[in-house]
Amino acid sequence: MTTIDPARTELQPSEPQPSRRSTGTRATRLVGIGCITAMGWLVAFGLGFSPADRDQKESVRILYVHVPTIWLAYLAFVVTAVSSGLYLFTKKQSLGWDRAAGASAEIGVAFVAVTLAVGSLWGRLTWGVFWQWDARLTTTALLFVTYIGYLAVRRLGGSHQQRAKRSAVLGMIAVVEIPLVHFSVKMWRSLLAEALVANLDGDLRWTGSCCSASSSASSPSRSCTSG
Amino acid sequence: MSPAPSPSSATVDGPVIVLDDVVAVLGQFPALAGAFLTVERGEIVLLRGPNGAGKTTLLRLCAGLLPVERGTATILGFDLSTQRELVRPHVGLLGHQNGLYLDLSVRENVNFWGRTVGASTDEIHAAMARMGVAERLADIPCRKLSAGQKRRTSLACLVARRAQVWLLDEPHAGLDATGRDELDATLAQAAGSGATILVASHELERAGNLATRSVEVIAGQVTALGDKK
Amino acid sequence: MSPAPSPSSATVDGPVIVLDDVVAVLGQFPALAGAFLTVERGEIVLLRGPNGAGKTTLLRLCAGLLPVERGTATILGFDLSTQRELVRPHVGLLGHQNGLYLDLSVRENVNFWGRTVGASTDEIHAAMARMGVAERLADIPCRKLSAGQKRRTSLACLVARRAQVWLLDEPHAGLDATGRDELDATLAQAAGSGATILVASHELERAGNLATRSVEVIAGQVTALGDKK
Amino acid sequence: MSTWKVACLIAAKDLRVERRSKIVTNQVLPFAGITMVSFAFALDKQNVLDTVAPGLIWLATTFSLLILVQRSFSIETDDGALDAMRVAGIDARAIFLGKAMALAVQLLVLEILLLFAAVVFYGESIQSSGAQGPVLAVVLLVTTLVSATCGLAAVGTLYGGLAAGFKGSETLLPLLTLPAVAPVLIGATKAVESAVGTAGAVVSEGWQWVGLLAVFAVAFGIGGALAFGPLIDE
Amino acid sequence: MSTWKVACLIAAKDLRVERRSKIVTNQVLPFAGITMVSFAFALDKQNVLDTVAPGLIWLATTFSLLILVQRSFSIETDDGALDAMRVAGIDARAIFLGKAMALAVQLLVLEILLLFAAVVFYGESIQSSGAQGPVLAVVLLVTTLVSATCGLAAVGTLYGGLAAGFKGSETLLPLLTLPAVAPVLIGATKAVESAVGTAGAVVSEGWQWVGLLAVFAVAFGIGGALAFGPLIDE
Ligand code: HEM
Ligand SMILES: Nc1ncnc2c1ncn2[C@@H]1O[C@H](COP(=O)(O)OP(=O)(O)OP(=O)(O)O)[C@@H](O)[C@H]1O
Ligand SMILES: Nc1ncnc2c1ncn2[C@@H]1O[C@H](COP(=O)(O)OP(=O)(O)OP(=O)(O)O)[C@@H](O)[C@H]1O
Ligand SMILES: [Mg+2]
Ligand SMILES: [Mg+2]
Repeated sequence: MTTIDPARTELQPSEPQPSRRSTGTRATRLVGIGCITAMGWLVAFGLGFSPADRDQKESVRILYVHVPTIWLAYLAFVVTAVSSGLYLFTKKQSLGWDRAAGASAEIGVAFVAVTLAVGSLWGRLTWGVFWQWDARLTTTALLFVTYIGYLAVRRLGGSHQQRAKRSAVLGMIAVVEIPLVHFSVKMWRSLLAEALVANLDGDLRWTGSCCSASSSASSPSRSCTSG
Repeated sequence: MSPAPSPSSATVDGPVIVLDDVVAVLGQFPALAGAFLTVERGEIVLLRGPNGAGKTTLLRLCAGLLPVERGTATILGFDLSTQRELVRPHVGLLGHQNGLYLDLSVRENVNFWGRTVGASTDEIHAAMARMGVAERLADIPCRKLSAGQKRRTSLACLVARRAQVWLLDEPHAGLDATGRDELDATLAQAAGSGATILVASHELERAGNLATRSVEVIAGQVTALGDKK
Repeated sequence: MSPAPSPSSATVDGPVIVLDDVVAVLGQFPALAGAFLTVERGEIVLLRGPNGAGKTTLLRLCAGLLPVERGTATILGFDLSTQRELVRPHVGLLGHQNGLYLDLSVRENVNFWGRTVGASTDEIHAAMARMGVAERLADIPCRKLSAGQKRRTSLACLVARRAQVWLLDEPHAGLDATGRDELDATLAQAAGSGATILVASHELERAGNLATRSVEVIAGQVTALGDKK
Repeated sequence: MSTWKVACLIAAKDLRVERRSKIVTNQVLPFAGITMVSFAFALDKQNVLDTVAPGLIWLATTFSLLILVQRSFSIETDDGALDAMRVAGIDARAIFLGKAMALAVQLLVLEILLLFAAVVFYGESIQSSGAQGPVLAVVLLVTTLVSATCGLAAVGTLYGGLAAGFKGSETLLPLLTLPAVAPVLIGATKAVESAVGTAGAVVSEGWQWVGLLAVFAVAFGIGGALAFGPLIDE
Repeated sequence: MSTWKVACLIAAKDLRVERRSKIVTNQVLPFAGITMVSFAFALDKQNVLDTVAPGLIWLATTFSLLILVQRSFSIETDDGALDAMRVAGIDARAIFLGKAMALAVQLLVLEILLLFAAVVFYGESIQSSGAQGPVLAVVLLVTTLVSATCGLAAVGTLYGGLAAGFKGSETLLPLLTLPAVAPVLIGATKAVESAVGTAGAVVSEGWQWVGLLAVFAVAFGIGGALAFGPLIDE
């Protein structure tokens, strides 16, 4: 029956041609070399030069991974939201923005996953359990699932534009959850109108704020085992 | 229809439908791969072509249900890519599905679709009578109707909408002999009073007699100007 | 088909379908209100009648999907009220719906329906080729097919089943000109090799040419013996 | 037809479908009841049940929400009516508002009955201590119900519309909806705890949670109405 | 074709549909995860969580079961394939067995993943006290999983078939299924509690519950296979 006209197949994506030529430019190479050097320094600093913590001993070094990963995820999600907005509100709804949004969300999900994994390992070391039900951890988990949902929506059928519009709307709604995660500790505290008994001293202040806030909402017996 | 531009304001001069090298993509597949078509007011154009040629895709595109991937599509003077919202109130589509609420009765269905465009009770009743679903069937839930009765109800909803551009996807399928005659009379009358009608059909004799022009869709392409009769 | 009586054992003498004052009720409504019909082996009988007359109901009853409320219905010598399980393996129905798995490809669908009755790979391929879905379309998920292509796939599943009694509800609807010709050829050939075919259709010319006899269903009643041709 | 009138037409249509099919009364309600009973079974530990009762009410409501939303959109997609609405040029905001209103009405009925069930099954009772006695607590309870319901209905309609008509929408819907309604779940639970005085909560604590619920409902109501067009459109 | 072969064909077909649409991996799994998270949050009280964790696993499984069953039958009724099966004279027992097997496979995968999630989120761990150490507990756990899964799959398929094709089946299904699986829910919870040693339960206590589960699975398996024909037939 229907024979396909060549014009019909012209729009189908052609197989990516394997290319020997690199896409790099002088500038990107310089940036790359800079990154590798900086990373080397960071690894050396984080694992070797910085002193171990008084209470958490060597395990405090996890912090150097833990916080950057979640901030990277935040960044990725913000990029998703911004590109979504650019897609929706620019005149020429360019699919480039949509692709940027999708790629960025994938990166973000990967990094939240790392935060969750590393965080729970750390939790095992410091609290003795992998997970506890406090505001920040829960909101982080919700953030994770929300963006999994976002990625699922991107896989729905339909035309490119439809998919792009749908996921752009979702990407802009979902980003609201970042402040929710970031301020969760504070919000929770004010909403619960509970005084916190966290008053750790010295260089643990920073770390302690998270630990104690975490434990405040759950069993006191599980609170910071450090010290 | 008050917030949308009133029908008269859309009564532009010049052709009602103009497709210029239009491409529409389903998933990855260019189901419409370069369509050229110009339809004047009052015409009844038959779209024919083999299964999978792209007739349904063409109609859905004109109804604003599919994005225009390339080329320009103009309906009633509005550009489909940018002014879709303005086009829709003037367009009526009968698709492969009927678009009925199966738990509601025939009357309630026609009422709902009619009232959203501000049709009066009389107009609604007239539409039902026109398609022969006004009497015994009026208070039966649509779920219980036979296939042809559902199709008739769907057509009654369409008639109640008083669209300017009618897009019909195999309207004769499932109708009995009387229904076909009623439908043809309805379409001829609508076209006579200024509506523009696109009909996709495989029943070439029946639809061919009705149409003023017939256009062939092959492998997603519409190029022939069509045979004027 | 081994556990069910083999086709040959069902090859009884005498008429294949005998309906004697059969009544079938949908909800409260007697959609079939006294049907008398006798069909011999190798016949192609056209059921015609207005929308809602009860054609679909009659076909679904013969397929064993509806209970016989009153009267006796005998198919291939088996009584439909008591021996429905024995009738079914020999009956194939094409309803208003296609009965496809929309996530599976055309090939996988035909394969599934064919293999449940033990058809060989060759037979399955032949059935697909017969209805024109063997090539480009074979590996496309059915969800993406056009209306006519779905109908063709459904017909291919039916052909692969090698039934003795074919019950077809508007088989031509949605098929293009080639598809109709292929279908008619297929049906004629099946009837020639001993199958018995009931076709409900509103396309009286097309189906009338094909049929050896035509019977009118009106308001749930089938009384006329039909016009022998 | 103004957006508002069309929204009312749509809501009336949805409620009429419900009246015809009696799905909420005959099936969702027993489902919610059973959910609560099965929670009670699964959590059959000393002293646990009465403290977690408010949470259970809202969990049961949330799961019923999922079912209601799915039903609400399956009547639209069963026979392509959603497409027909879009072709008819009906304002997407009207569709959103209309369907959300109908959903809210159904949810509200459900919640009130669940609350009664909790009084019977779990032995909850309205807090009657404090200055004004039970009056304040009842006001708190009613405000909580209304604002939480609006929030739930808005989120449900938004994501229901998004998932409608796609394969696997029955599974996509919970995935999208549950994380989004988690704040409502928490806020409403806390507010109800205050109203019934679980674990020594006092009525005045409840109001900040109601504030959260109201903000949520307004945000999703407005955001949903604006976003619905692009969501259901191609 | 023997009943058994046809059942295998049907199971293979169902699993293939699942592989194509990836609904379980992409949507049901996150749904189950979020269910567990939201339970945990709603029940966020001191010491409650770890004692009720086994119950929560099974509750999440039960809700996922509902979704899976609905999906399993919506692929049959979307385009009238169930009618086609009946007309094709396929033995109803084969349909029941095939669909139940496919369901059981999907459920089992889900449960194993949920168990891992419980280990991480709720801090559960296998009981390693007793004579043989953790070996016995692991055996108990695996037996529980398998027998509970068979029971759930049988009940789900039975009622899924019953509800399939009725209007409002999305709401009828939970109503029928939840009460029927309550024994599984309880038995499996108790058995897992023994395996992980919640509240001082010991491994040996678990076996009687596994017995119950097995009886349930066999009863519903056989009963379902016999009753399925009349159920899906008019
Ligand atoms: C699964 C477990 C955990 C998760 C999901 C998690 C999540 C997060 C998130 C999302 C942030 C970033 C907050 C923001 O700045 O917006 C954060 C920060 C932080 N976390 Fe964790 N965390 C986990 C376990 C831990 C543990 C066990 C510790 C220490 C004992 C810890 C210490 C910190 C510290 C010190 C910060 C930075 C301080 C701050 O920004 O408030 N976290 N965590
Ligand atoms: N994702 C996809 N991949 C490949 N092909 C696709 C996809 N989606 C749609 N198609 C094809 O696009 C075409 C759509 O055709 P359309 O439904 O417009 O046909 P039609 O002319 O209405 O046919 P019919 O007469 O059968 O109704 C079909 O050939 C279909 O197979
Ligand atoms: N519960 C009910 N109450 C009243 N009438 C009913 C009920 N259920 C079905 N009917 C009627 O029974 C008839 C069924 O007809 P059937 O579907 O067999 O018609 P058909 O001949 O196939 O028509 P078509 O040509 O439109 O396909 C219809 O007239 C329908 O309105
Ligand atoms: Mg078509
Ligand atoms: Mg019919």
